[in-house]
Amino acid sequence: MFNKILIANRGEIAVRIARTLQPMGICAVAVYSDADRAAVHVGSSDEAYPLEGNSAADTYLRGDKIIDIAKRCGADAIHPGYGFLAENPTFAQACKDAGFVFIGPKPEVMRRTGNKVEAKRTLSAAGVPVVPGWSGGSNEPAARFANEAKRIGFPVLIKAAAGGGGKGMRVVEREAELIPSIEAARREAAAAFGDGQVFLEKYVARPRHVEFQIFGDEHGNVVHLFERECSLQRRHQKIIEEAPSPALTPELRQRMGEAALRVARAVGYTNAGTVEFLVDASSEFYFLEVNTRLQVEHPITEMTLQQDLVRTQVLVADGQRLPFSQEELRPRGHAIECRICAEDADRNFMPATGTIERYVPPMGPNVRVDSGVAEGSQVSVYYDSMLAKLICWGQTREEAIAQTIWALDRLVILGLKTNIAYLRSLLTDAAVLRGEMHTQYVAQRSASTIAGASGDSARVGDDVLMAAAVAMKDGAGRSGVAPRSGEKATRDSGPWRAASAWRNT
Amino acid sequence: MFNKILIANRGEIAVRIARTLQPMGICAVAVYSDADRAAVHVGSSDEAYPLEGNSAADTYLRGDKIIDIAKRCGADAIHPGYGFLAENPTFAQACKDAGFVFIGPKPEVMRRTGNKVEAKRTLSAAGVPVVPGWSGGSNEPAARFANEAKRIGFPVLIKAAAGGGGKGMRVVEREAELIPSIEAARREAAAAFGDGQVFLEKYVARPRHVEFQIFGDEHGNVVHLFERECSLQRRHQKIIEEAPSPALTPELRQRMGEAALRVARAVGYTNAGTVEFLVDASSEFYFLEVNTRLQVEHPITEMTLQQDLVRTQVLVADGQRLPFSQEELRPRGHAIECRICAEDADRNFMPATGTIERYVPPMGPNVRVDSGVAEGSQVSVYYDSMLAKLICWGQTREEAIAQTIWALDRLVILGLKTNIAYLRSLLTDAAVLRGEMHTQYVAQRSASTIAGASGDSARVGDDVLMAAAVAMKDGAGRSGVAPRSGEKATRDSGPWRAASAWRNT
Amino acid sequence: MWRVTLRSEPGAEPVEIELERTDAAHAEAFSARRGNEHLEIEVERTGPGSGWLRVRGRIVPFHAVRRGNVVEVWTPGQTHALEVVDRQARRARAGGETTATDRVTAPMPGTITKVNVSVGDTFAAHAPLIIMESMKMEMTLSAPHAGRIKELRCGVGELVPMGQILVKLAPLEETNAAS
Amino acid sequence: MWRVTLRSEPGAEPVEIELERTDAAHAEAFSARRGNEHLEIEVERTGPGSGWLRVRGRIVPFHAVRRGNVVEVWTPGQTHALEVVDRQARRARAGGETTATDRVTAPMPGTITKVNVSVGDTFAAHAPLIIMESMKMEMTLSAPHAGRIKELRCGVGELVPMGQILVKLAPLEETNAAS
Repeated sequence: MFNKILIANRGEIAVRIARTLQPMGICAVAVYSDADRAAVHVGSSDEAYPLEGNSAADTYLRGDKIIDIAKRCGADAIHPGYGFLAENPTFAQACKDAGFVFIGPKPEVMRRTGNKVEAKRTLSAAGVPVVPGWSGGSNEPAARFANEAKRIGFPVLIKAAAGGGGKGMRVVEREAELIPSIEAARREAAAAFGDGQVFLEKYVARPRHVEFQIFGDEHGNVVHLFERECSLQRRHQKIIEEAPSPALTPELRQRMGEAALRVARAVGYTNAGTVEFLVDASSEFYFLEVNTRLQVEHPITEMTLQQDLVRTQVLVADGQRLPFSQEELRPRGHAIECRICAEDADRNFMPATGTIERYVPPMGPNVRVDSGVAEGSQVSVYYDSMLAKLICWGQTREEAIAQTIWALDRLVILGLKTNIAYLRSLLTDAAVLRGEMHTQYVAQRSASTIAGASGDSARVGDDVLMAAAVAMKDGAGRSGVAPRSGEKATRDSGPWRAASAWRNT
Repeated sequence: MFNKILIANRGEIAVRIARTLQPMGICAVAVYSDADRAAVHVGSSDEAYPLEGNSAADTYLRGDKIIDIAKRCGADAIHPGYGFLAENPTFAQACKDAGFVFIGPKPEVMRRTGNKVEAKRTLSAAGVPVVPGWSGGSNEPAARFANEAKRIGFPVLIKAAAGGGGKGMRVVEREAELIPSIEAARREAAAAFGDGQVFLEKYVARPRHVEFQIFGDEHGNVVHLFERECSLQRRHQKIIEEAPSPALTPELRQRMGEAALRVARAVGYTNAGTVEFLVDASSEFYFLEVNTRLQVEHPITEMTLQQDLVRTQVLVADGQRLPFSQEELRPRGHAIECRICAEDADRNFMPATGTIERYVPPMGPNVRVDSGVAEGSQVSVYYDSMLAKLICWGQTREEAIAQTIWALDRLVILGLKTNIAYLRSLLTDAAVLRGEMHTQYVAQRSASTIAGASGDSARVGDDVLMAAAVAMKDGAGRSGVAPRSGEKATRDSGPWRAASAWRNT
Repeated sequence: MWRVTLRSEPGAEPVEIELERTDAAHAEAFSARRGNEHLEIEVERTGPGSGWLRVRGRIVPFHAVRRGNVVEVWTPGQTHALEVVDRQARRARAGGETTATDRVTAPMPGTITKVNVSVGDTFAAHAPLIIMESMKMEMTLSAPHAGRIKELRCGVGELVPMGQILVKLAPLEETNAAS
Repeated sequence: MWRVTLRSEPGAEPVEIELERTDAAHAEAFSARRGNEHLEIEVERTGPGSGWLRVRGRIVPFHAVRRGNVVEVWTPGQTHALEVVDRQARRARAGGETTATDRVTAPMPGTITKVNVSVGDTFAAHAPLIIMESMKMEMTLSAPHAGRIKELRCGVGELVPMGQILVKLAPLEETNAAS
């Protein structure tokens, strides 16, 4: 078994991975950019080394720096988390070549599935249903795209061949928008993945996004760990996920699970992965892509199965057999994840930056918070706007929703705008309560909501005014807030000092 | 369903009950003594009313005050938690008479099982194995006890007929100690339970304490929710509990489960209860007592079954059917609870009091902390010394132990002595790791440990010295700690101000 | 007695709240007045800016931080930014803000990835002038009206804070008049 | 340069630690000296008395609070109370403490539930003098030696703080000599 694993990531996922490694007796090594020197993922690790620099391209995407640190600190293996280098086969190969175990699928599997165009061809041949589309080469002239888009029929979807997480993805409604959109998508894809290749796909109207967690070991065993419903998305990024999907009948679940296993076997999958499907209004499903990494939303699977997916990743990477068979995996209850992001729901979910002045996560049975921030954390422009994930479990979907609302109502984040109130409003939305979501639902709903999407439009009541008054009274008479990391506030310059509006009469 | 439930308790259990009620849409009403005005259980409630006074006898044991508050605030039901009035049939009857649902078994069932002497007679007749013993009336002359003790054979155990939690319980090794011990036990029992009756029992050497959770509804359904092993005790109080018991074979578990159901049926049990058994070295088991309440250690059952016992209590109290059948209850994995107490393990676990200056509970998947305190909480002499419960889950016993040690290592409590290091030392004890515990194990081990039981005897290393130096350096240059509730520290009197030992050279 | 004036959102009526101690034994039992309404409240503090109110038995936890004249307040399920109204400042601040159509500013902090125009260029309304990226999201900043570039204040690769002026614009009329 | 002297437990050798800044760019990068040993450390603060050290790559989280001349320090899995040694105080504090056999004090805060003796009573060694209760635990306070009650400073029902003198004792010899 490994003695030391380098976690090539940041934020909540780096913290979460360390939490699994440490009780296993494995030393968790963090890496950090200059901006992340005081970040929670550093303080949660056993060892930490600087990457120097700030942009992702200079730090968490620099495989060479990371492998160099792994060598110097004597790590046995590297866990890439999600994003950054997680689905980069060149990095996975470089780890292997340098003598480190890469905790994920083999580079050749990542290549086979990472290029979505190629993956669709292979899997269609293996009998997995796929969405109709067209893909040219890397430098296909834009005009060719226009012809193919007309053939497929508008609206079409432009997607990055190497992509994921909605980056480089665009819906094109009319022919006139096609060329500029392809250019923009190529630019985004090149910046995000180092590969500007894009392809076209038939745009399936109001589809659900349902994905299956898969796991394979090096002894030929492959299982699926059931599905996650991820239809609630904004800007093509998931914001609320749940397991099980309210849309799947036991029969459909069975068929999709089998399709997921067919995908896994067709590409010789090892370690953790996810097979994404679109499910249309008539419950037809289409293979979308394979994500060759741990997903952001893996905790909802963990909660319904009481399995630790990171632990399983480590065991499988160590060459061990999967610790469970398909028959032993029995989901129980219902889990919901909310992605807590620094963003302004009233301004098209624009990312917000700043200092987290107050952070109090909710605690309780069936409430899990995977957090990458703490009081005093700086949220910078350099990285993703997700601060934390709130994962709640209930015996039924209704209980899980009630538990999630309870927890959202008790999650305190002050200092910057967050989507907490927006998430809450989604969980009280009639269509969502009925389980009738699709991937465009958030966008359509925002457009039709008059008074701002944030959900914070509730009138300011007496409780709020009294609390503000009481807090200010305290502030005026007291010593100031606790100094926070990086903030060298002196005693007289604290945020509570200048309470000049108060008069002692 | 209920709209408003009064929680007639304090500390972690009051907080934990509120956390279940709130997502159910039920208003959680707290009550509080003067000392608890700023306590966490008040801040976690939806409504709170003062009991006025400080001692338990003046506050949380005053059924009349509590019923009066329930009337004034319009509660539908009263949840007693554990301890205080939880097993008091007079209070349960008074609730009923005043028109409130008492969330627990019926008063007549509490009476039937609450008197241990009577319960033993009834259940022995019903074919449940019991420990040999003798019980006189309330005012039996002490000399009579001496004769009976000789008949049973020393050592004997003196127990309070109305008791629980080790209060009033004494082991008597020699005849000479018998009379003073009976007097002391009667005094303690009278003070704690308002009933001085005690009885004798054959002292079973090195027994395990294994208990079964039972649940009954008002429709005649009774189930058991498997066992908890509670053999690690100090001063007859459990400090570490686990589920399942490492001592039970599937066959023994089956037989004990059936015996627990026989007990439940014999007394017509409804709502949550626990049937306690002693298991001796040859795996014979004896009925010990029925606890007609939610146990402190109920969360380990919740984690292995993914069931919310408080929720189930509420549903059953509402007259609903049990939401699960015996066949549906399948425990998964292994859970361990550690009771975090303010006490000095080096001084015979003597309770410690003071202010909690720093409190940081560990967070992570499979880690649950049920806490009754926060930073700034005052731990007074008035109530129990338990501050919080740490409950960890793992796929196997080994994983659960590793997870618990990880969490104990990351639980920060400064300001008063706690048993954290002691709990850790128990979880690395060879006998405990082999699962070979009995109820005297902690006492025997303490006696045989030379350099203090606390486990904090580790030499002070460089890390600790550097951390102290760095913290003091900060303190000397900074504004002082955040003011805490109730503590009206001025800016210049903070604990970090008088760092006179530092010289700026 | 303590008094504070708060405004719940820009343009809303300012609300004055007075707190008066009511119980000699409890330092933080107040009678709170808002207009003609009185409310009895008790306060327990758990830290600076944090605690809970007890309002007729109801428990209202709160957390608050203040930055400048904004107090950000959390109560369960709600977060609000209230303006602290300083009477003197209120009187002094008479002049309005100009609705700036003469510039394009950064709507969020981020990196400039493309600049489509140079000083002197003319453009149609809604023309994409600048492309920037923040937290991996690309955003096109378009012209609010037809016009001409007067000044260019950013370059590709530059990291800009929120609100920074990126280009200054002249309306087409002005352009015509000047040329 | 900063300097502090700590003692890890009563009677232990005092340890002097010096911190010297090593990096102009990082306010909290130090060379720490303990005797002849040097250690390079970096500090990140997360709050007053809290943060982590980076010692040759290793991360050591810490929390500390100070009360009087005791600094209580948490690092993962360990909590220690260290004495902060003030040189002047060290020199001044020459006189020893008396090992008090002339009294019985409350070993913990609690309520007196029984007083078995009155002033003037004589008792044997290990005789139960006082019974008290704290957090529902009963505790018998016994005589450290045979003797006579000189003074009784508590009564049944009284709540006493830790360390309070409950009875003052005279040894039996003294009793004999006096009577």
